[in-house]
Amino acid sequence: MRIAAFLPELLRHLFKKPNTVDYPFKKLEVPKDFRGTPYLQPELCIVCKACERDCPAEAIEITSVSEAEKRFRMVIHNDRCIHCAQCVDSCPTTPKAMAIDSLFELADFDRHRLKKEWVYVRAVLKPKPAAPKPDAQPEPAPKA
Amino acid sequence: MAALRTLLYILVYPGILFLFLYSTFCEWFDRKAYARLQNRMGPTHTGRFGLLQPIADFVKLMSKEDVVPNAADRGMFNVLPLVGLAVVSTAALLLPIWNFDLAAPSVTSFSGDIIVLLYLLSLPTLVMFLAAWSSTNLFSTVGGTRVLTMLFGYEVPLFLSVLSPAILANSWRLAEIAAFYQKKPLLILPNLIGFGVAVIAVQAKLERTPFDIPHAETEIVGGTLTEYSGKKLALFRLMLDIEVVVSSALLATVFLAGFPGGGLLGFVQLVLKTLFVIFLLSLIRALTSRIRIDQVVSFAWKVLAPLAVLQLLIVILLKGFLK
Amino acid sequence: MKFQIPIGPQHPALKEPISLRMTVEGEVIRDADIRLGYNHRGLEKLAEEKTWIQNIYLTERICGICSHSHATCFVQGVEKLMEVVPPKRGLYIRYLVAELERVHSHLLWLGVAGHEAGFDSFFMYTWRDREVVMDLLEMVSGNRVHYAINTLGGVRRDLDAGQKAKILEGVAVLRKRSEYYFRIGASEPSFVARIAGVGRLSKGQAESLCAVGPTARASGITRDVRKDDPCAVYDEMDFEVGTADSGDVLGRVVVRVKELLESYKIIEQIIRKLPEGPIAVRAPRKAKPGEAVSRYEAPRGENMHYIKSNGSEKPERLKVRAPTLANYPATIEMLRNGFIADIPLIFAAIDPCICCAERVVTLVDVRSGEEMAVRLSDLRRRAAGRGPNALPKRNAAWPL
Amino acid sequence: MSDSDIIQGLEKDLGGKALELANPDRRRVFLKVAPADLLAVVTLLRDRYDCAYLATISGVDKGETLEVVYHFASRAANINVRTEVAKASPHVGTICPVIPGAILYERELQDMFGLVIDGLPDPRPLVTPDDWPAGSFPLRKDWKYERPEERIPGGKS
Repeated sequence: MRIAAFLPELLRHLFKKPNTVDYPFKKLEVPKDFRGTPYLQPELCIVCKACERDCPAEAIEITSVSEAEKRFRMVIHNDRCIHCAQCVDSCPTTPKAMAIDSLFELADFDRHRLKKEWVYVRAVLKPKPAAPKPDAQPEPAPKA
Repeated sequence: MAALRTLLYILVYPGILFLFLYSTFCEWFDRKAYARLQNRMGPTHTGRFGLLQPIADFVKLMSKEDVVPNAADRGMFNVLPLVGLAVVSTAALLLPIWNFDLAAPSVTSFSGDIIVLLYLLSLPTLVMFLAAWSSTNLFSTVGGTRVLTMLFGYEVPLFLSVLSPAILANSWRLAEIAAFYQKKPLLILPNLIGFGVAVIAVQAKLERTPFDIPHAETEIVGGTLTEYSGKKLALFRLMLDIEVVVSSALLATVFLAGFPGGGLLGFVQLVLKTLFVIFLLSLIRALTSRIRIDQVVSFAWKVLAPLAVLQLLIVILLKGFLK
Repeated sequence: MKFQIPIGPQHPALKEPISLRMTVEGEVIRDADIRLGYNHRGLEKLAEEKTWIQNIYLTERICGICSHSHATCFVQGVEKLMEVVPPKRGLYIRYLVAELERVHSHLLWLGVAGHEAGFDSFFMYTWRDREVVMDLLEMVSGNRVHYAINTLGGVRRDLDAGQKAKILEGVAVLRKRSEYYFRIGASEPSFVARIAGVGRLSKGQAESLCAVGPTARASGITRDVRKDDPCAVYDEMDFEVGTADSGDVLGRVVVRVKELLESYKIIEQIIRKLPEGPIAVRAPRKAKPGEAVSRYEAPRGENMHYIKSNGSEKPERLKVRAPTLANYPATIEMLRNGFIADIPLIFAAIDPCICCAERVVTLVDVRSGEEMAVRLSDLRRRAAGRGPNALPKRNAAWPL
Repeated sequence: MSDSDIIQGLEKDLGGKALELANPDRRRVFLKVAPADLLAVVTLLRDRYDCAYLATISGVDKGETLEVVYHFASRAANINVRTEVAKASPHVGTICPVIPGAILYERELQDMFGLVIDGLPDPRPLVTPDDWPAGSFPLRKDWKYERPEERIPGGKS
């Protein structure tokens, strides 16, 4: 047992740069595969609703705006989202309609402003063998 | 003229105003040093280098809601922060910083002022205990009993070790003790054991790690000050800050030859020497973990007290030898 | 004079709400009682309403610190029910994350132990170095806390060569630091004086009170699911179960540091032996009717999930046993005849994760929590109105 | 001790008491006994099969009956003892005299499933709040939680 065993370590750091990141003023870079905020690329979405079904937080909501036009509305409730990226995994299209970016500073004073909304026309599923069969019937519709 | 000078002395330097500013600066220094020792930043963004952070904390606390528990002894509860602040400010006036005349004793510098100062420094501990007791909170009560238990441990070693240099200097007056060591700087060396003991005892008096037992927040929440909030808490914190300054200035006077050189040079010496002592206190704080109350008392009596007695013995022998 | 000290539900030593009630005489604890239920989220009930896929993320949220452990435990069981065998590479990555998580959890615990003992410098330094492993986890999985790397039939992310090199680098740094902390922890006198001989639990007591994890291993019981019930990867690894015989808080520190060093060994072996191939296979959406018991050695001790399936997309019953709950009876035993000053240390020494231990009643879930702005004056009025006619928590009378 | 050793040993030791005995997976043994035999079986497991460690107790609502599963673990295997009682009179004897560490799990079962554990040394509720309505047991299948509609302050929706 030594008296003051920690002393050299402490003194060594006295004149070193602090290890703290001065966060809001300086920011660290996130790794390239960081799971940030999910978003939709509406031109690719075939409205199979796989993401809505698998989302553990019920943060994705797809409703039909107009049946005739095949127009749909998708809301991502970022106030509920748990950033697990399961929606990206579940998305059956290639390239994936659901994607995730590296934004992490989402805080807001109003939960309504956290909800992201897209209104779009369903994309036509290209007859590609690689894409697994989605849940919704992929009936081809004329693109607007 | 003398009256004006004394008024200036009480109100501005080294009185209330200076004490307030300097104690907040010392708190900043303590926090910054502690943080840097831990590889952290410490206060950074309020004022340059975060210098204004303690003042900002003080102002913020002053503006917070002040809650008095129903079960508390209202009178005691309310008056104690002021008493504590008054006591430590009075103690600060006794420090031989600027307004003293070596030849003639005055109100603030007289033979025996070292004893008065030591007793005035004991009072904040009692104030803390009474504050804890009168707030009747269970955690405060436990904290209060711990305050007193610790007092029995460190008080004797502190007195013994602080009085040793006075014995060597053959004076009970702080200004004369400082002047003695200014003349014979080499005699500071024999007092080093006493200095060590005194630093540790002051650490205990100030209730800082490893002796932060009375307000160990992981055990008994806020301990002594659990029920205090708002202005009263701000005043208590100011009291503790001033106590840090006064204790370190006392150690600097007695062990490090005081602050000679009149107004400006004396001020520089005051800053340097107190900051040195405060740095030592921060270092101890960073270096150790909190110990148990029984360990404090046994450490004080088994290690500190014998060392203090040894110091006394060295001083007495040395005094005989010098004659 | 005997009186009762309430530790919690809100207390600086507890990072989560739980109520410990200490009957003390002076500074000595004579009796202790424990009261749970402040942190219930109804996970077991909720799990019955979610699909197997959704439940992975739900179980991951049982605990913040050992998030991977519950998800892995659940996935192991469900894979058995679905008769899916994940590919080797997937399993290796899954348990690589598991060991990285163990490292992060133990480093975190070391810091907390330092903090509870009032040794804040130790706390700051261990947590600074913990950032290394947090960054590794973020790099591998894409998030610092909820890794979400498990999926039914494997893992979701692959490792590339650069990541492998970075992990090895980070582990080398961490090993050096851990050895240093071990030396400090075992030689800083004020720290050792605080933790040696505190919170003693004999081997017999640990056995009869069903203690798990480092708490049990510090009392000389060599029980470790990684050795006793090796799943998939651990029987191919060379490692030892760290134990200590002293049965006190110092022993628990020693066990955890030993485990840290063993984890570094395992991580290096996993990286070296990482086989080529796919990382996941497709899993069906439905599991066959049946039941499975899945065990996993989380950083705090053994996790056990009992999963019952009725052939649908959702589980019939998911029983989660987190290690902290198993250690509570032992904690009460350890607290008896200790000092008040030792409460935070003893309680922290089981590495309590209260949200793990409590997960049963459905009270409020994320969505139903109706928010509103409450003014301070309202709060005060409510508190005053609560007064004598409100129902207090049992035994919650203010002791003075 | 291998799985087959355990199965054979249990068959021999228990005789007619073992209503079901299965070994569906490596190191997993499932055993069913009558509620009356429970304490004897647990004592036997502890003394002869190194099962002093009770991992947990699960309750399962099977409609008319409640199933209680005691998960024991030894170094060799994980032995799960199950017993079934009618919902109408859900009485199970305590195993605390044999395994003191079972107390929290048994108290939890009382709260969650409305089982009555006879002879429990400390039968206070463990996890439910004090003002929890009597006779409502959250993990029974007939207990439903109605989720209130989500209301977000400050605006539309």
